[in-house]
Amino acid sequence: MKEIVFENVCKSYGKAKIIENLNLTIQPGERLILLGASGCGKSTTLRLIAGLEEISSGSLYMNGQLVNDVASGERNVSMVFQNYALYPHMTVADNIIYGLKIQKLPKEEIVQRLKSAVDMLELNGLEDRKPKDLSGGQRQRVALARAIVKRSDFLLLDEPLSNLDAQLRGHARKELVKIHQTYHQTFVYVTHDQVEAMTVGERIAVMHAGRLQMVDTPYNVYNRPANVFTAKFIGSPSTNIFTAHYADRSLQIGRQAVRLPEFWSAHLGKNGCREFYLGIRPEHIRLEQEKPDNMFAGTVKYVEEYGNRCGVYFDLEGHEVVAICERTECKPGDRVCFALEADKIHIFDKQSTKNIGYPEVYCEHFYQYQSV
Amino acid sequence: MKEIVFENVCKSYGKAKIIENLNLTIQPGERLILLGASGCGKSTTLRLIAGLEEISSGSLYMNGQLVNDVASGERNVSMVFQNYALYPHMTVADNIIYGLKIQKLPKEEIVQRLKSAVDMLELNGLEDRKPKDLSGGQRQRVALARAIVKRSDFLLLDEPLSNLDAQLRGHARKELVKIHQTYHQTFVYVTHDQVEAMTVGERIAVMHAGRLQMVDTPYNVYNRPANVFTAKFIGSPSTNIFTAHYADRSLQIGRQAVRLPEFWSAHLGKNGCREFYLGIRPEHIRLEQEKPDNMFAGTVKYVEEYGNRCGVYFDLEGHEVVAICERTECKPGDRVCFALEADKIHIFDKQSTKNIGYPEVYCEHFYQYQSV
Amino acid sequence: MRIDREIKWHVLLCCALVVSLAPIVFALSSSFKELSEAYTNVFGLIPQQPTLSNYVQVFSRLPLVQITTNTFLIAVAVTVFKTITSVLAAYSFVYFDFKGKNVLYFMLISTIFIPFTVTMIPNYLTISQLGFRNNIIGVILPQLSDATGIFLIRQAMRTVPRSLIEAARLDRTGHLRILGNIVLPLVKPAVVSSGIMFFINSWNEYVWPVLILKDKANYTLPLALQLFISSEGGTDFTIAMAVSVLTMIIPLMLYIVFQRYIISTFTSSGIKG
Amino acid sequence: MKQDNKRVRKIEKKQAWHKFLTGNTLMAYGFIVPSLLVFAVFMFYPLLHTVYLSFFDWNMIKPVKTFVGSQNYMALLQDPLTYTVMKNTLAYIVILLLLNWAAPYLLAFILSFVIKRGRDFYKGMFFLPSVISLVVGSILYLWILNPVSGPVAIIAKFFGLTVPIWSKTQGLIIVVLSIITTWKVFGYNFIVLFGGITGVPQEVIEAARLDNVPLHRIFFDIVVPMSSATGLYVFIMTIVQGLQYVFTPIKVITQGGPDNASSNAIYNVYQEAFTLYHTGYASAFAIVTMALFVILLLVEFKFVEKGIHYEN
Amino acid sequence: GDSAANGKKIKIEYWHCNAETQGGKTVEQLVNEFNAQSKDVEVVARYNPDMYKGLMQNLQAEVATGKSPAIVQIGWAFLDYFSNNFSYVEPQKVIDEYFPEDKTFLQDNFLPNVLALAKNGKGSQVGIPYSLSTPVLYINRDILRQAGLDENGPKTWEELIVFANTIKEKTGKYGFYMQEPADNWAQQALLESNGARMMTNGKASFASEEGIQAYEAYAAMVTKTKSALHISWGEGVQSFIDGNVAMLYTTIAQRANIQKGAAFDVAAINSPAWQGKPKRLPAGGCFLAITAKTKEEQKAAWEFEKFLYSVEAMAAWTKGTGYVPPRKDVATAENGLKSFLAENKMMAAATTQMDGVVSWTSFPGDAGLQAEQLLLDVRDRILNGSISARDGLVQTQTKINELLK
Ligand SMILES: Nc1ncnc2c1ncn2[C@@H]1O[C@H](COP(=O)(O)OP(=O)(O)OP(=O)(O)O)[C@@H](O)[C@H]1O
Ligand SMILES: Nc1ncnc2c1ncn2[C@@H]1O[C@H](COP(=O)(O)OP(=O)(O)OP(=O)(O)O)[C@@H](O)[C@H]1O
Ligand SMILES: O=P(O)(O)OC[C@H](O)CO
Ligand SMILES: [Mg+2]
Ligand SMILES: [Mg+2]
Repeated sequence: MKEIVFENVCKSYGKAKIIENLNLTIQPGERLILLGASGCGKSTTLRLIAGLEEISSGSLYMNGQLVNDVASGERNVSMVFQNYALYPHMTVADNIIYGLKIQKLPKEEIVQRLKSAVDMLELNGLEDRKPKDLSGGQRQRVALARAIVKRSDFLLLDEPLSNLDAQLRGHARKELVKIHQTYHQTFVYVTHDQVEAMTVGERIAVMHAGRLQMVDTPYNVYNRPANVFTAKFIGSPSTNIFTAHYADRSLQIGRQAVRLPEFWSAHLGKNGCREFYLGIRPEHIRLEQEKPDNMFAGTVKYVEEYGNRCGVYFDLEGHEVVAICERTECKPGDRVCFALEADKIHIFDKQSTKNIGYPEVYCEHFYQYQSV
Repeated sequence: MKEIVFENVCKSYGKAKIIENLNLTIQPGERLILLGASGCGKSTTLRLIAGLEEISSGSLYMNGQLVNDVASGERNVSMVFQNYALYPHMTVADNIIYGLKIQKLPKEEIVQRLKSAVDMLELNGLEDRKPKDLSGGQRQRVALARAIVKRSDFLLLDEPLSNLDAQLRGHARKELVKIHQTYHQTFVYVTHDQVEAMTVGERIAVMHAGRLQMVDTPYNVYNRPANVFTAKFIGSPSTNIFTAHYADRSLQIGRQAVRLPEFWSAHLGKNGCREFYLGIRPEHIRLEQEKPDNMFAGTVKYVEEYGNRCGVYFDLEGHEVVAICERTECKPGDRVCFALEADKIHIFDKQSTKNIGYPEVYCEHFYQYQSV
Repeated sequence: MRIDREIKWHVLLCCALVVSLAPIVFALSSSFKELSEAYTNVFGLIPQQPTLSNYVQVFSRLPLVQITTNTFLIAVAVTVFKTITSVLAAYSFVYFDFKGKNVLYFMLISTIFIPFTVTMIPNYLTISQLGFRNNIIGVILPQLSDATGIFLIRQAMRTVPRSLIEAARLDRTGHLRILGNIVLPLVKPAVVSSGIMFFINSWNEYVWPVLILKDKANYTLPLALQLFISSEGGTDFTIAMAVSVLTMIIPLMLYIVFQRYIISTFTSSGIKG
Repeated sequence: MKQDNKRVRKIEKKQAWHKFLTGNTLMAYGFIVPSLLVFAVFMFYPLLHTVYLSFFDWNMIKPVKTFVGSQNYMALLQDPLTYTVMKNTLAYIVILLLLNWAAPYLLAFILSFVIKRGRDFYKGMFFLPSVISLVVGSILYLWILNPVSGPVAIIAKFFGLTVPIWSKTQGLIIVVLSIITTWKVFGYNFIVLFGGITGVPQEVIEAARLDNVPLHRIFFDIVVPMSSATGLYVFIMTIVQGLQYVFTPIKVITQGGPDNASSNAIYNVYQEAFTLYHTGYASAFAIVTMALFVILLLVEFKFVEKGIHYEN
Repeated sequence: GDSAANGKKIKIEYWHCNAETQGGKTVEQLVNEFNAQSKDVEVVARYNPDMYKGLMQNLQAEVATGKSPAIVQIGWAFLDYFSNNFSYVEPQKVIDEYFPEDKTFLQDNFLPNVLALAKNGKGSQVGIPYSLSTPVLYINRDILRQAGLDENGPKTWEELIVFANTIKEKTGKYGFYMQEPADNWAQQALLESNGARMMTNGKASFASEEGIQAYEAYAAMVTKTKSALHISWGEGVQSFIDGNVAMLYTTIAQRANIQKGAAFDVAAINSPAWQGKPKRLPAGGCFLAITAKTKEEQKAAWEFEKFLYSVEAMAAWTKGTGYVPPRKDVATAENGLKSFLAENKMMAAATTQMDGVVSWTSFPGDAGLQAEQLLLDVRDRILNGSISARDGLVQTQTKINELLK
């Protein structure tokens, strides 16, 4: 139940194809995160589920039923619109409970749900305001409250917390998960916040230019990216990707080479890889000052301070590489070195940009690798 | 020049005081970040600078001139509105260049600025669309582009990147800093993103419920929070704050006590602190499994996975405390310990919740501590 | 202060106001003058010898209460009917899709262009056949076919942000409730101004009632006014002004009573929030 | 190509709403039927009747109607009076558009975005005259504007000016009758336009303010396009209703004179039908007038609508 | 009839256009009196705004539905159009058929020339004259005195022109205004008194030398010496009453209005003549026509008419409206107007010029109304100075004669 199945779904506006051949099954009661660059079709996907846009071709099933032609109102969906879509003429409270009134819920029930949503989203005291008298974040919370109180089978959230401060966002996130645990709705959640994606999502679907790139657990999306796009897209700063060569059991970047462990060599040899993209996350590069053997070396270009951490940007054979450190004494011009951590590197095919996979030793983690 | 000075500025809507007695000097050409909880008055502050709201009392100076009664158009300000405020009937390109046309810039100049803004914000190909045919993030970028091309003395940005994905956001952030370095505008920047605040901001102003809490460098705001609010507000997860006691040169939490270094004891003794709030950031708690002496110990409640890091929530004498680790093997129920790192703790007065300051040893870092 | 920048506008607006309100004041003051004073003391706002005789005469000659009631009933009936049907039709034209929609709309809107003289005689025959001559129903009926309200309200409905309708649709809101709860509040300015127009036009309608109404007891106020205007006998200006004041007074009073509501309707800015 | 793309996009966008829109055809008709009924009886039927009559020579009471084919239409085309009347009509339209569309549009703009104080006061006051009937207005203005002895003439005399005898002056008469009509129509149009303008989000205006956009550009570049749905309505109504409204002052003050200098299409139909009893001819004239307007409307549908900012 | 036998009164409608300022009250009073004394007839008076033209419009619509009132007031200008297009019964026919005792009522009580006013081109007595008016000259004696003129006013048009010019010179005020409603009634008096005829043998003939000269003289006052005012009727009367115009040439029906409004020494005098020529003054006002269809209604209609034409009713009518009684004896009878006329000097201006009354030209045929309209149009052009009186009249005469063919 409460399952959503996309079968070869396409959506175009005129000639522009927005969603191309989407095949995706959203499990009943799961929390699926939609991730993707701005304009890639996330909101459109939600609108297709909600029935606010018509599918150009393909089939969409919800609850096992073909819903291509089912009206929005009958899909039992609630949605937080990216631009809120609050009713400007209604007060906050009326905005929130309007849907419930339509459902003709008993008064007490409505009052109680309103209260709990208002409490949860810290909207107390604003109940009688009109949307135009609210701050941006307050409006967003009203939109969220309106979606939550309905307790529909499907909850579609389009960047529902983007205008909230970190504290409130953390709080709301937790509450959303709690709600989910109580009502087991199917969540489809668009966010640009990685922490949100990781904490709220049970699975993450990564989209790019209307095409699904990868659907998997947060862990795998992060640690076993299916392709270069996913690797680069998830995490900030972005995964370092550079062209590398395999030769002589060594991995070569420019004129520097580092010997690979046996299983990697075997794996690369088996796959016949000679030139490929190497991916390493910034947080997986441990910089050191002195250079022992078997390390790559570069020159620091600049350092970015993130408060609790900092990013060291250095030049490695013409590639700009960034490493994240807890605290560093590096200055521009310093020489830094790092070793390859064998379980933290990713190799992508040069043509298809797909992940060629990992040596078997790492595959226990890699339980459900699924490329699309 | 390009300086902004708030002198006892108040702003109320009807009876509600939104901004209370704001005193703040924004240096010419600096990048100031406005941080604060949703609804605390950030947008209102920007709107006061822009001249879109009238100041209820107090004086606002820009460029050394009292501007309380100067019309918006004459303040040489551009602004990214939180809800974009795009002209719905104009194309993307027209939206961006409308202000320039008004300034009667030469055609070529306009074309060139449009092109560079479009390139910078990756809006290519969308120039002829109307806003309603854009995705949320695209709209936001148009709003940003519109503000940038004007190259005004003052650039006010109200959560300008909130709807962008992490990659694009990182990119835009850098470009904004570049623009700033070229034109030395005065930036006032509202954001909820800590990384953005830290990387873009030269100083950060923290607001709470209409009152300024602290204005200082990102480093100090993060490492030397002026009060409990600031400490808790900056950083996610939030700084752990718990009531602690000082006695016997030891710091006591519940029944556990840990001996303090001499300079802390002296400092606390000097300030006559007996009961106070202790603040420690989650990322400054290094968990260990075995318990040597002089450590606090707790029991793991649950673990949150953030992709590249994880948060361990444990119980310490009835307080829920969270620690951030790179990677952990902790499971709920495990026992964990941590030591106090003397330069990473903060002591706040129980009454005023203000930071009592640090022992002199740390004061070199603490060059410009400024509480408001 | 900011008000200084506004002051020139205020001066301008006040001048315009004086010009536009002067005739009303003039009418009011003349209605309390003797005819000869009206001629000689044109400018006197306050009559030198104020008199109620004009009003006395009007009241003694006409069943004014009856006449006012008639006018009011007609105007209210017309307003209510037209407002409701216009809202419904406009909604249908905007939010439904059906065969012949555009043609139908075009046909309805085209009727705005029909000079009223075209429909006068055929409608008179129709009303006679229906037996509504000399009857206020006969005055009401033909006034009901008026597409201006549909036009205005449809235009307004077309500017209601689509996302609001979408939000409502997700809630399984039926059309009637979308209309009542979402669309109507948002197009209130258009609906109210249509209603006002319906009322005022019907209140002042003259050509048609002249044709239909014969008995003084059935008269409407504009007809009563005609009783005091005659090219040959001359118009008794002060009495005409007294009747004029009487015809204005109810709409004016209604307007003043509902002004706050009407104005606030037009102030609920930020529809598109 | 681009055009094509746009159209397709539009169609697709429409499709998205299709189900929502078509699900309830019965309801759709149900909503329209009440209007349609009265229209059928009191508008369409008389209209057809008029079309029919336009092919006859008849005076409404003669027992026999003489079928004359298109003769009325031919006569109308040959009558120089037709062209005078049409020219006058055009003049009325231009003046009325200035006074009753452009001016209230500006005022509505000034009241919503330029001044902050006294808005409600002005709104209430400017609206006032529109509750008053034009018959009353005409009588009043005939007195007030009497070029020999009216208050205006007296004031003018004070400044050493003489008021032209407008009621007998070609050209001027159209202006004065339009002004009288304006006195009534202005306030109403103003309120409607004001309603339209309040739909323009404050932020958008603020954005323009920040750009130091001069007021007139804010008006033309932003407010007018964004309130164009209402603007269009008032535009058309100013033309159509304006001409019908002017009828009253024409009838009360000039009866079309001097020498037809103040007659317009609507009045001329009336004159032909009810003063001269040329029922057939009047019908033909009415049909032609209407046809001209309908062509105008078609043009509007075809071209102007594209520039209008609608959400739906 | 039957209805009388049933004790029910037969109801008939009387359509008039007498506004409250123009005898409306008297209509009501007369109708009430009649209803009170009549056993079998009840009259309902219906007011029609916008004068005889407005009444005509309403009648048109009424007849189109197949109904009609019993008695209607028909303006003289509509005599021809009415008799051609509506069905009516000649009063004598009704009398002959149902009221033999009244056989000579018309003969006995009306002057033939007055009765003839209501005869159409074909010689049918369409109705009986009811309201009779003639144009008179109202003068502002204060201004005349101020200009050093004879305060009794001009006797001839030639004098009037001199008066007007003098007034213009001496006082700066306008000397003269001749009414300009949507008819040519006053202009007809001007032309025909100079020997012109609006119509001769069914053809327009006003553009004779006499006609042209008269019009030229009038136009010269407006366009050359600017001593006369060219303005709409209402404005002109207003300007006279508030003392900006010295002499006003208009209908006697305006008497009450002028008397009530004028705050100066006002008088009404006979219509001027042209030097040495007889006056020809068109009769204004209306006649009553019987449009009742059924016998009962026709009978009832006559009963009511007979009442209206009684001396007392006629006197009341004159008192209420200022119209001159069309019936003999009323002016002199004790129960008539004797005392009223003695008191009301202004009224005398009209009653003493009845010998000059002629019928108001109503162009025949379907195009008659249009012909009248053409005359109106040319009046504006001549007085505007955009065409000479000669050219204007000649062209218009040609056009009208085309139409009348
Ligand atoms: N017109 C108004 N009337 C009353 N209160 C208002 C009005 N506009 C804003 N407020 C209140 O003022 C406070 C500050 O609003 P502001 O928009 O400055 O918040 P903010 O800091 O920008 O918040 P956010 O991060 O949510 O955008 C909010 O609590 C809001 O509810
Ligand atoms: N009406 C339209 N006509 C043409 N293209 C459109 C229309 N609406 C949206 N698009 C395009 O479709 C693409 C997908 O839009 P969508 O709103 O789904 O993006 P998104 O993934 O939600 O982006 P964001 O994160 O910026 O909100 C965008 O490139 C957008 O420009
Ligand atoms: O005397 P009256 O009242 O019939 O008026 C004669 C006028 O010229 C008619 O317009
Ligand atoms: Mg989106
Ligand atoms: Mg804000």
